[in-house]
Amino acid sequence: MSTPSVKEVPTSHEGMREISLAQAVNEALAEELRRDPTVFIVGEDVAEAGTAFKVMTGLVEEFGRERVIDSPISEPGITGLGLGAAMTGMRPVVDIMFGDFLTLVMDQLANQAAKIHYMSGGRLKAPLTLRTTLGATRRSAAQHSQSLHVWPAHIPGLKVVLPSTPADAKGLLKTAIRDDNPVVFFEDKMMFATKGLVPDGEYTIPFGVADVKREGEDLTLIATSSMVYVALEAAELLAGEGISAEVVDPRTLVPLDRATLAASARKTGRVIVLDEGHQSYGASAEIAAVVAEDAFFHLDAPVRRMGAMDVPIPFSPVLEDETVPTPDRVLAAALELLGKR
Amino acid sequence: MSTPSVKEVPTSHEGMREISLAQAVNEALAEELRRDPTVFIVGEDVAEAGTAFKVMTGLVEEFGRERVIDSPISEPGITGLGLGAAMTGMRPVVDIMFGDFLTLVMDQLANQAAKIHYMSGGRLKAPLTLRTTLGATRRSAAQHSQSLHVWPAHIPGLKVVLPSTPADAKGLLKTAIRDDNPVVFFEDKMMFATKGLVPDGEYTIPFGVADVKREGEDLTLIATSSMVYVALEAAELLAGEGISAEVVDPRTLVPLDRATLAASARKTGRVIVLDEGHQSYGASAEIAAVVAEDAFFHLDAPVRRMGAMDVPIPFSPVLEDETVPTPDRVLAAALELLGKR
Amino acid sequence: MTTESPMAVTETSQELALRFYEQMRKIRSFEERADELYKLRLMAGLTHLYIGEEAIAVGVCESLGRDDYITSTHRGHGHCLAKGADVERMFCELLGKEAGYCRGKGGSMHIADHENNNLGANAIVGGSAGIATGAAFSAKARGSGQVAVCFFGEGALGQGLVYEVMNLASLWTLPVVYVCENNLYNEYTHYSETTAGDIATRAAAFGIPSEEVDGQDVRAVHAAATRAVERARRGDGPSFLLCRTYRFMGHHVGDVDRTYYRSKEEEQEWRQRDPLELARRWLLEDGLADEATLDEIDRRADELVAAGSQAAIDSPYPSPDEVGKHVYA
Amino acid sequence: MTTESPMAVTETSQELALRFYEQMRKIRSFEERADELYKLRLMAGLTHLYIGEEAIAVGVCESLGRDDYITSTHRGHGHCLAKGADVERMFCELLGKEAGYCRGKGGSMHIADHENNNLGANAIVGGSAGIATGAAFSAKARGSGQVAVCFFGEGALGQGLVYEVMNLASLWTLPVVYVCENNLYNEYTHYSETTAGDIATRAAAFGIPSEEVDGQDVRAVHAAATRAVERARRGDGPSFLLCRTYRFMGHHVGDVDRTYYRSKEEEQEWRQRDPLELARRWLLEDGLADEATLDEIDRRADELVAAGSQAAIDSPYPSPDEVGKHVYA
Ligand SMILES: Cc1ncc(C[n+]2csc(CCOP(=O)(O)OP(=O)(O)O)c2C)c(N)n1
Ligand SMILES: Cc1ncc(C[n+]2csc(CCOP(=O)(O)OP(=O)(O)O)c2C)c(N)n1
Ligand SMILES: [Mg+2]
Ligand SMILES: [Mg+2]
Repeated sequence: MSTPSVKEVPTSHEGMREISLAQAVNEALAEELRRDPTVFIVGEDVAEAGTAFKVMTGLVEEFGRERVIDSPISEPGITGLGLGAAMTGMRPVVDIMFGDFLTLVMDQLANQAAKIHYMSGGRLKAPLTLRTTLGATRRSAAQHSQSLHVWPAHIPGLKVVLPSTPADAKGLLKTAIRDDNPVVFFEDKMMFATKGLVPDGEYTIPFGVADVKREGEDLTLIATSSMVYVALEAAELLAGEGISAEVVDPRTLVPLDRATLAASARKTGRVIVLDEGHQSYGASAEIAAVVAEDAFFHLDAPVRRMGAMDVPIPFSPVLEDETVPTPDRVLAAALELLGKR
Repeated sequence: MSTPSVKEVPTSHEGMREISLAQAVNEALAEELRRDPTVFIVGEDVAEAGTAFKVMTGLVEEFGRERVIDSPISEPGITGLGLGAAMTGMRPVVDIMFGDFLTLVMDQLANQAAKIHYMSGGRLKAPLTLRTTLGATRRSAAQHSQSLHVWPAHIPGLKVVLPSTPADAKGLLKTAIRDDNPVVFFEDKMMFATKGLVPDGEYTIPFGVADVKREGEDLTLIATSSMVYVALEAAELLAGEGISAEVVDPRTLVPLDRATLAASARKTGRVIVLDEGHQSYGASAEIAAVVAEDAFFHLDAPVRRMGAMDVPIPFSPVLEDETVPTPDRVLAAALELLGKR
Repeated sequence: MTTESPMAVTETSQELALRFYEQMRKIRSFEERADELYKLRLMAGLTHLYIGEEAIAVGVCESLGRDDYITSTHRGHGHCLAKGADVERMFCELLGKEAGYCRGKGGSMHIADHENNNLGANAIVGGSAGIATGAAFSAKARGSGQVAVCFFGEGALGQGLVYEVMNLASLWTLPVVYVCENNLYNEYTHYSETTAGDIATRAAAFGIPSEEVDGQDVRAVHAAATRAVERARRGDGPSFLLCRTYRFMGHHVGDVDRTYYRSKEEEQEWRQRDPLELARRWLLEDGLADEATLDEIDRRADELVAAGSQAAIDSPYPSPDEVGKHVYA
Repeated sequence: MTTESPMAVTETSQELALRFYEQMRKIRSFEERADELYKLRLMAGLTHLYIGEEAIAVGVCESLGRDDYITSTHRGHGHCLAKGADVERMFCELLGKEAGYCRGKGGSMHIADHENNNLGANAIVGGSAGIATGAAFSAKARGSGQVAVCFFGEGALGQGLVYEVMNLASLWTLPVVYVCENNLYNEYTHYSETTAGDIATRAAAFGIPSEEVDGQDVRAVHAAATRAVERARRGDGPSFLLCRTYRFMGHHVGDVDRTYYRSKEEEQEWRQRDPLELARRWLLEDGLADEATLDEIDRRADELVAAGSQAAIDSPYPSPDEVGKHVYA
């Protein structure tokens, strides 16, 4: 998605600071590195470079090269190393620059990290956090624009987190690092500059609790990660048409807060699911299925899914812009769903 | 699933032979190796050993070690090699012993093979067939029992095939090898001994055409791969209760025959989706979502999904048997769905 | 370069020598019994026996302390026992019983023994290389002085992960020892068809010292392993130990007719180099033990295994509701 | 071992020598223009410039025939041009235009040129190693006599896939040449922090002969590449060519302040070894060309690039409905 216009950002107030999502992630990492000596970060260009997205600026200066570690270009290797460290008393944060490179670490993630606690009868555990990115429209083409979060979400033993706001990103990342299970944490690379209010001081946000980003009566927009901003803009447009849309952000795919999603669906009777993964066999299918299962007799229309188009992400801007849900497209879908078109 | 009892196998008749699924696959490979010199097989222990499942017995003797090639234990390497060969005039069949090892080849499959045709603006193509397995209850534990077919199904550019019968396996595998796109072909390792009637002589089966394995009026069981046998057994049990169940086998997940699935759903108004992938974020979610989208106003109840339990597959037989759908469990679910319990 | 430094041998105290034999004998009995349990249909699934390779697990693990880490493979019973696991709890795991090391959830290919820092067998070839390297990273970061040993078969040399982590271990001077058990076969394919060049040079290409050793001679393995472990503990980084060995039985218990991939003659030749027979011989020749003592060790091992396997057979399966437990910590 | 065999040099005919210069000059102009297009916001996304490394692509590709295959990297413009691609169609691709090599769908990181058997740039580090090796397998299987060249940066040595396929190429004597462009940096990290041991020995560990060469000297690269390509064509199997080089610009066009990872002095030193300047010098010294001739080549290159980029700017984008085409063949 394209970075949301600043208008969505509420103005600062008591006990809150306005910072970017990148800063929020940076704060979460710094705070956890400070409070727990077993936390360390390993990844490509994470130290002096502060990652390709400059999210870790300043961390190596404070925590040193023993805890903020530049690695070779070995995603499987550093994920495996992180896992072994996690199984033996550390809390690694493995940085995988682009979510597209999950393709390289699925064995260490799905066959090893996800299963070791279960396979050992609960005797070993892997408190591993894997941070990576998702999202298109950065003109990075097919191998740097995917949103592959449904892959780990399908694997029992992994938790999957998709924050949308700086405040959520900070609180959820701290929870991820403290969680005793492997957690895959996705940030939309187009959101790093997105600003939002973040509470001062120490806080965490529990997994499995969806957040209603906007209340509404006529329609529910369930949106993940940056699609939350698309949903919020669409809700504005719908308000202009006299339609009140509710925007619900699951925040974590695993665990998934079915109750909150179903409650909203029961209230409005109409649901659109927005997720930037490819639409077919994507996270939006699970969410749609769950909503249908839990709210079937309250639904006035089939749940509508809007994901990335089922094509490799093209480079050409005129083509890439066709592949992602936009506020206008959501508006059109919503009006159709409401029988207004 | 456990190998189906022979009773489901119709008795031989005119122009048909009864052979096992392993033999059917073997015939498909042999026929394509014979007709097209660019076809070759590469994989671990495929030559003299004829694969760990003895599916390729006799092939190296007929076609030689240049075309039936034992490889090192390098799944990413042989998949990449297969892709390069496919892009330059060959039609490789890459053998990946266990579907669990897809974790190792997803980069070559999803970032490379799936995208090269699109990224090159249609100028390069990758006629690659990747054969692998799925399915639990072989007492092989968490890393040798997964059904990961939803991963490739989520990636545009890949086709995904899940045959259930020997006849389908043979016809679909020949189609896969002749297809100009990368195709991931899954065989349930518990079905290799399963017998069925196969037409004599040359034939292929098109992708994207679901097959109604049993006609019925009251309920639709959409089932993939070995779950088709579970569905057929459940249909028998339901018949005993005076309930007529239709069993529909999509046969290919990509392309997916939405029309046939929806038609059956509209007819019966009640649908259970059976798939051995983990239930959450699995193929059953997409199928359930698709059915709800296309047949919403004809459904009398929410589509019910039955996949593998959301746990790593345990070794202990008493536990493993709990993780997969069985005829009894489908019967119970069906009666519940029909309001009979 | 071979490692039969007489030093090492003379250093082997009588006590240790007898322990070598006892441990190898325990593994042998365990594996023979596991094979029976399969044939008797008392054990589900297919298991991979370590018979013929006992000297490697024992030689290496006897150079480790209880706190040191190991990672193991699909052929992991020997590593597990050599690292100190209990016979009965292991049999319970092989039979999928509640009292097993993994509550029956792991089975033969996933046995882990947290009490002895055995981080687990692994059914993905090469799959534990990252875990072992990470355990070594952790030991170094925590300053615990622990060493990690990564056992793997020569077939794992086909997996890119192994090279990625050897590079990391070398760059970061991690206390890890990579122990390659070259038993000549990747399942049913001879390693010469799957492994180009000289194996010994592969670790060297990442700046890791490599040593080749006779995997049938427990003293030689122990001597080389001790050097590698000491090097790691000193903070001098990783080593690679290449052990020449042979699996006497099939790739797994179901692999009975092997003539299509290896000759009976080859098997017979290697049987002449049975690590237990070799040990027995030098124990007697060097006067470190007499027949009676060794027979007594044999008897105790068989007894232990008989009792342990029977107890496992008699012990209960987990209750079905165990299936949903331990998915998340 | 270095490869400046005088043989190779004297063999370099005047025609070929001038062609070296012309090709390198074309790449240099192309990349300088690409940088401008980015700064002018006429090109979307970030592109990786090949400036400083031209001698490698040209030296290698001049040893190949049009039918021979190459695979390229995220820093692929130089390889693509050296293999014979058209400047205008390349600019069209960089700008996402319909007339681009990939109809605008690939962009800078995915340029492929099927007409010259360039199987494509690749945005996955090391991602094309399998493709190149498979193309070599295919050439051998079809008996076509083609050779495949796999270009990659030293950072790709971190990817396990590279070792897996080198093993396959060595086992099966495939006609492939692995060309490692060691420009000292993986993005913003010096290769010495990411690469243990001696790079040259890595291929040797898989039984692949390895040669190290001055990547700034097009003659040296061409001589070594020619030996490797001839070896492959003869059926003697793979080779590894390690080229010492340096990227003069940032990792990508947006990487302007580089002082936190490398010094201005280092950059200046390497600027002294500009492959174009070096070529110019020996062309003049060896009397293979005079200033006028070379200036004329420079002018033609600039002209070609100016015209090609302008035509690309003026050419149309694909129509939006192109987005759904070519997902499947
Ligand atoms: C990644 C992966 N590929 C394939 C297999 C199937 N497999 C199990 S054991 C084995 C052979 C392993 O050979 P080696 O590493 O030498 O160990 P050995 O069995 O000889 O002890 C194979 C191919 C696997 N378990 N994992
Ligand atoms: C598998 C993978 N990991 C990380 C990246 C991000 N990345 C792009 S280029 C690059 C550095 C590559 O260094 P090198 O291979 O030496 O090539 P160079 O850029 O120096 O030409 C990295 C880490 C990637 N594209 N692919
Ligand atoms: Mg072996
Ligand atoms: Mg580099």
